[in-house]
Amino acid sequence: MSIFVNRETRLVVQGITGRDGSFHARQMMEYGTAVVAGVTPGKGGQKFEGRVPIFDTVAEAVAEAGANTSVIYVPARFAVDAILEAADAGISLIVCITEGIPVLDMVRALPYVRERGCRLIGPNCPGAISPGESKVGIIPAQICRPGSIGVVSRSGTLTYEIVHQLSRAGLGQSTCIGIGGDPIIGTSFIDCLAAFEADPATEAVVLIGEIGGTDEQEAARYVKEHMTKPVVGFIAGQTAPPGRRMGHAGAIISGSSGTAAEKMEALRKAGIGVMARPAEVVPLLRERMGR
Amino acid sequence: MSIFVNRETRLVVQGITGRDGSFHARQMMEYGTAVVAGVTPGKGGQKFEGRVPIFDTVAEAVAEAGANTSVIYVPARFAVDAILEAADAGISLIVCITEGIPVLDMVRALPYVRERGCRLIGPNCPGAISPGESKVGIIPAQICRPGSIGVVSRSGTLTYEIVHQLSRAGLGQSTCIGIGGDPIIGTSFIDCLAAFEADPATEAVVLIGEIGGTDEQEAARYVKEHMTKPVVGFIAGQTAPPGRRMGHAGAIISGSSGTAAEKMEALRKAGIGVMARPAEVVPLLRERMGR
Amino acid sequence: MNLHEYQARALLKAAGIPVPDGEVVTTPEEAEAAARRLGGKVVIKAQVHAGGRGKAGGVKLAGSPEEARARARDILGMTIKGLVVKRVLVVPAAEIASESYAGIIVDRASQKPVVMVSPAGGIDIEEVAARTPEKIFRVAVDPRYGLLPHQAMGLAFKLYRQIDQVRAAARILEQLYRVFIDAGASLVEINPLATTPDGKVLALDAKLVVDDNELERRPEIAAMRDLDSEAPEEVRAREAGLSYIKLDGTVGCCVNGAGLAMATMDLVKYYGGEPANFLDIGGSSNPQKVVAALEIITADKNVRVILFNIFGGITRCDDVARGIVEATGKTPLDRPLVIRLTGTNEDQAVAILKEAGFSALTDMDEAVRQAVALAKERA
Amino acid sequence: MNLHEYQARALLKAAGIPVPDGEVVTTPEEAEAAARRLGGKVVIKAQVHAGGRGKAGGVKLAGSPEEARARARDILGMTIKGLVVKRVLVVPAAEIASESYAGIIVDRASQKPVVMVSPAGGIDIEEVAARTPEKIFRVAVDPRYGLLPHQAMGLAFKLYRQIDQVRAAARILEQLYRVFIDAGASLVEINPLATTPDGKVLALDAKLVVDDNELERRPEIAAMRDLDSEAPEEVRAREAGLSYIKLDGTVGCCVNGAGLAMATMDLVKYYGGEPANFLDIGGSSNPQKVVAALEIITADKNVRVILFNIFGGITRCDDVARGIVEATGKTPLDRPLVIRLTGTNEDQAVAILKEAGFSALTDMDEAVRQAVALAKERA
Repeated sequence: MSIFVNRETRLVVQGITGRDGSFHARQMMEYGTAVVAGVTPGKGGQKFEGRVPIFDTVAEAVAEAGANTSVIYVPARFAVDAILEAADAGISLIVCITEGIPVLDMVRALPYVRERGCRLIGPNCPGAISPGESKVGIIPAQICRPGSIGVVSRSGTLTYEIVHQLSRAGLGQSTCIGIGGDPIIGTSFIDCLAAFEADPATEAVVLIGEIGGTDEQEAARYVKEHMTKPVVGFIAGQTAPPGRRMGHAGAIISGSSGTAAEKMEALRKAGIGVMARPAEVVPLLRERMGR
Repeated sequence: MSIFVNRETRLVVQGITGRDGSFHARQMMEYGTAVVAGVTPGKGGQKFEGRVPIFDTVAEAVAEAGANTSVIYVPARFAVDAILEAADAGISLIVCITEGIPVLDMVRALPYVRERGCRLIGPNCPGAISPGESKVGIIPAQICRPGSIGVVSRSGTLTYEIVHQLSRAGLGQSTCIGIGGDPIIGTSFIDCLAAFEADPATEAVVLIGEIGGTDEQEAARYVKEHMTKPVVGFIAGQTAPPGRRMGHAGAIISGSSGTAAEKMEALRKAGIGVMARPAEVVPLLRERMGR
Repeated sequence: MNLHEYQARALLKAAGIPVPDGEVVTTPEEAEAAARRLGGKVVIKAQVHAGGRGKAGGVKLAGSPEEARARARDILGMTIKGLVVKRVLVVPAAEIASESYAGIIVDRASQKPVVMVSPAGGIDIEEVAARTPEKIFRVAVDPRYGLLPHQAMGLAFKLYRQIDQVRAAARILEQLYRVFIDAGASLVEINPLATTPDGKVLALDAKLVVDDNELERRPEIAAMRDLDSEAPEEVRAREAGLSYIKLDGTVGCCVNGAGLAMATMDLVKYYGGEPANFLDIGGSSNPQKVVAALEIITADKNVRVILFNIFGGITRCDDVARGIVEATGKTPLDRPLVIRLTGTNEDQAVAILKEAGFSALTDMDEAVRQAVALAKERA
Repeated sequence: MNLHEYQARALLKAAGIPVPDGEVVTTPEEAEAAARRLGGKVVIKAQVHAGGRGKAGGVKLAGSPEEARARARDILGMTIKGLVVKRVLVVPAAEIASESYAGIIVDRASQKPVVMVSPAGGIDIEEVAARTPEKIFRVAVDPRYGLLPHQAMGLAFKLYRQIDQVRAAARILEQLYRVFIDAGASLVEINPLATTPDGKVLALDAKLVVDDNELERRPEIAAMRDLDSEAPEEVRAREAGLSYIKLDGTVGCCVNGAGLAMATMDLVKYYGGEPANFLDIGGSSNPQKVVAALEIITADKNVRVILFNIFGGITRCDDVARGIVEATGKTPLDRPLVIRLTGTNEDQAVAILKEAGFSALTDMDEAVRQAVALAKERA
């Protein structure tokens, strides 16, 4: 089992004929993800890699290929419309990889998506992988292994680093999700924690946060109040200066709020095991899981 | 008993110091409606008629006077903001009397109101009265009597005409509602029919429609599928020419659709007793009610 | 308020929609000059607020400037559905490869703007809707977001396969939505939305109806009102704050409230008469409105009897009575008057009317029956 | 991207918000001339992207044009939080009756723009929020509707009682929201929003931060970027498509991915070192970016050792290796290099590096420990 992406996932790739879209579509197909359709307006009727049908619209991909999940690789200036198109077409999970979408665009787009009963992961995220079942996005599959650890993170490569440590130690993953580095995102830590708590295949969760905002603090409160499964956490940016955007649009300490110290303190207070460095993830998880 | 307005109604009058607002506030107070507050920005702290507190904002009227219902008498160019203000303040029923609001403004305002769990009656309507309990709007109280007939109408004076006939014949009303003559309105015939069906004090319903749109046809379908109580109906505009707006913004036959003939036919097919003229309301109701 | 085709196409053009050049003229000579400037074959189109212009002979092809003058002479001054043609539009006769339809209305059921397209364009869209509804494609727009690019593209793919045409049509739909919103329209149509043999997408005709409630805040649109094209008594009524529509009958009606006004007309018909008009004096009870209403009704020479039907609520019956007395005091009526009033200040009204020599009824049916009988007597 | 005060106030003024006249100048002589044109007392304000200008001596009152020149001379060229003052704003010294605060941010929790006001203006709003949170009033705006008139009025009533001032403040809030949206801002502030003794409401200071992701579609805002006010190496990094922030340590870091870059800095600190910078080469693996990154890091004279930490995913390790070889081939490094790479094409990368005489590690902790040790050796 797993969360959000699984064997039921029937994927449409929006921007399948683009540079990034075609590369990752191939990667996902190789991994075994059911890539049932691609969308590029004007290329409807063609096939991708000789077998995946391309449609002009997501609506057609849903109607004719039965897509239920979408992954978006289109450039930032078209990405919001791609999200809204997927929501209008009845897609239930949208994963938006695209980086560089203006925050005010997302602020307007999110209610539209939610009113249609749709979940958005991202934008500016690496997507999700449920090892052995399905991969939607860009997380390198070779570092993952099937297992029972849920991983949720605001970052990309830092996630890979930690997942890599887990896999090497024999701790496979139920699902690994990157929720994205932007300040306004569709799926929060809490959404993922709740899903992991409800997922019978997940035994413990690794939460990877960073400076900026208060998502980790809210997640900590949620863990304390609602979770029975062990959670361990890491916060990047202990040495980040205030007021500077550390790569991710959302990774910025505003005034005195959003620091790594306050987040680590909030995690600790909620009973979450806090790592001082990524390499501690395995011993800490083993300790918390009692094995 | 009654629907929408009743003894629990605690009314705030938006525009209470205006010409229409002050006149009708007095009328409602005389009738016994619990007018608990008025709103006129800049006049907060004053009293209307020496006893009703005036506030600068609806939020204050809710917080300090416990208002749960609002009636709006402000000019058309301020009316939409007045509606949204009431919805934001947590008012649960808004009655908008104001005429002349652009349709595209209402199209934008309605989702805002509904997302806040609020009901809007109108705009461009005479409001509602539950005789003996509460009056919200401008329906002349002296023509009404307490009783068990529910009346719902798209018009004003035509409603009074029919209510007058009912009262003279001893057929009192549970609630009389004018839903408004505009093409886009907050509360439909169906909303009112459902409420009357659920109201134990209502025994039968009079539906007063007119040319334009398909609200009466949808109401007829609803009556046929969901109502057990007798319903009689009247449609104004049998002699109206196509393509002309008959006073009400919504009263216009578009092409060949929205005629009185097709509406009367739809009512008949649904088993609704159809009057040829207003004076038939009493005998028809008596026949349908079996008394 | 209806705009003329030439006004609507100007708005479309200003929004960036490709519309062929054209000139609106009022004389055959100007039509000739316009045709010369445009070059080649032209079409002369009557500018009146009436459907079915083509069938009525209001649209003609002209092969030369001289012929344009002749055709303009045929059309100018002709009467289409009761309206005299005072202007014609001269446009180049475009070569057409395909004709589609594009339109936007405010849909009462979904309570949203709905954008519609159909590959079956150039003909009456109501007919298409009735006969081949599967040829009409609709998208309900969330007005808080406007017509989204993917929605416009999705509709455009229903019209064309060639991606350049799809993109051109999608752009036109987005621009059309802008016009719809910016003009405060309740309807806008391009019919036909045409393609030319070289693949261009063009708007060849345009229709736009503006929500009257928008006019106050859009003076530039309100200024497009063409008083010439309306019945003068309706113009006067609007200026007096009355809602009036002229009909062909003999019983002049003066009522407070639109619903009651319609019901009164219907009852006239029910009792065998024919209403001469719809007239709603509105909710407020200003005697001046009554005076204006009486002037407008009596100006209609078909009217044989005047029927007042007033249900006093906000409208005060005594105000109406005062208006009647004032109006008839200035100009004595040459036709009988039947007055029904009941409700607010009814007793005072009866007293005022009695003093001036009028009697009043309180029952609507009785009043209508009397009025119809009087109209028949005077036939 | 931060705007200068003078840029932000220009945007506010263009939106109709009352802002006193003012001139931005770069020399004491221009400051004198500006003060003469403005008349009366003036305030000279340093234009730098740093908070706490006032405390740092960057804001001075001048009673005469001559004094304005003297004060401008004091301020121009001074360093505030590491930034040299190159421009000053000269504004009339307004008489102030009250000082409030008005600001708009995108709130991450509600995922909406939030408009905030406080009657406790003129001071650091974060302090107000911490000490007297009840003095801050907030409204979360549905971005699909914008700041509604009643919301603006409701907030304005929290600042003023006099209805004219309430209406003036409400208008300013609505205009400020327009500026916020039109500029693609993530923050806009007026602090203080002042009243004058004769009752006018004025914006006396303005702050505006633009979302970097908005700049591509807002060239007129992007053109306001003041490269002078940024560290030159950060400007170069941005032009090369790198995300770079200079710090004070000795271990230069070159990492792919923002989270991993922060974690690498943290690990340097954990093992007793000090990171010299944040540097994210991004997801794509262009050797040219690596070359640019090395140039920027080595230009920092504090750097004693350079640490690469690459986790290959989309980034291909061999591309990074090629970049390292290319850059060091052109300009041999005068400081030691510690390279950690793992993931996509790791083996090829190790081979490329080996051939060029570099060795590579695969463990992050080990690499950081080595780098810190080297930095200490070279202290």
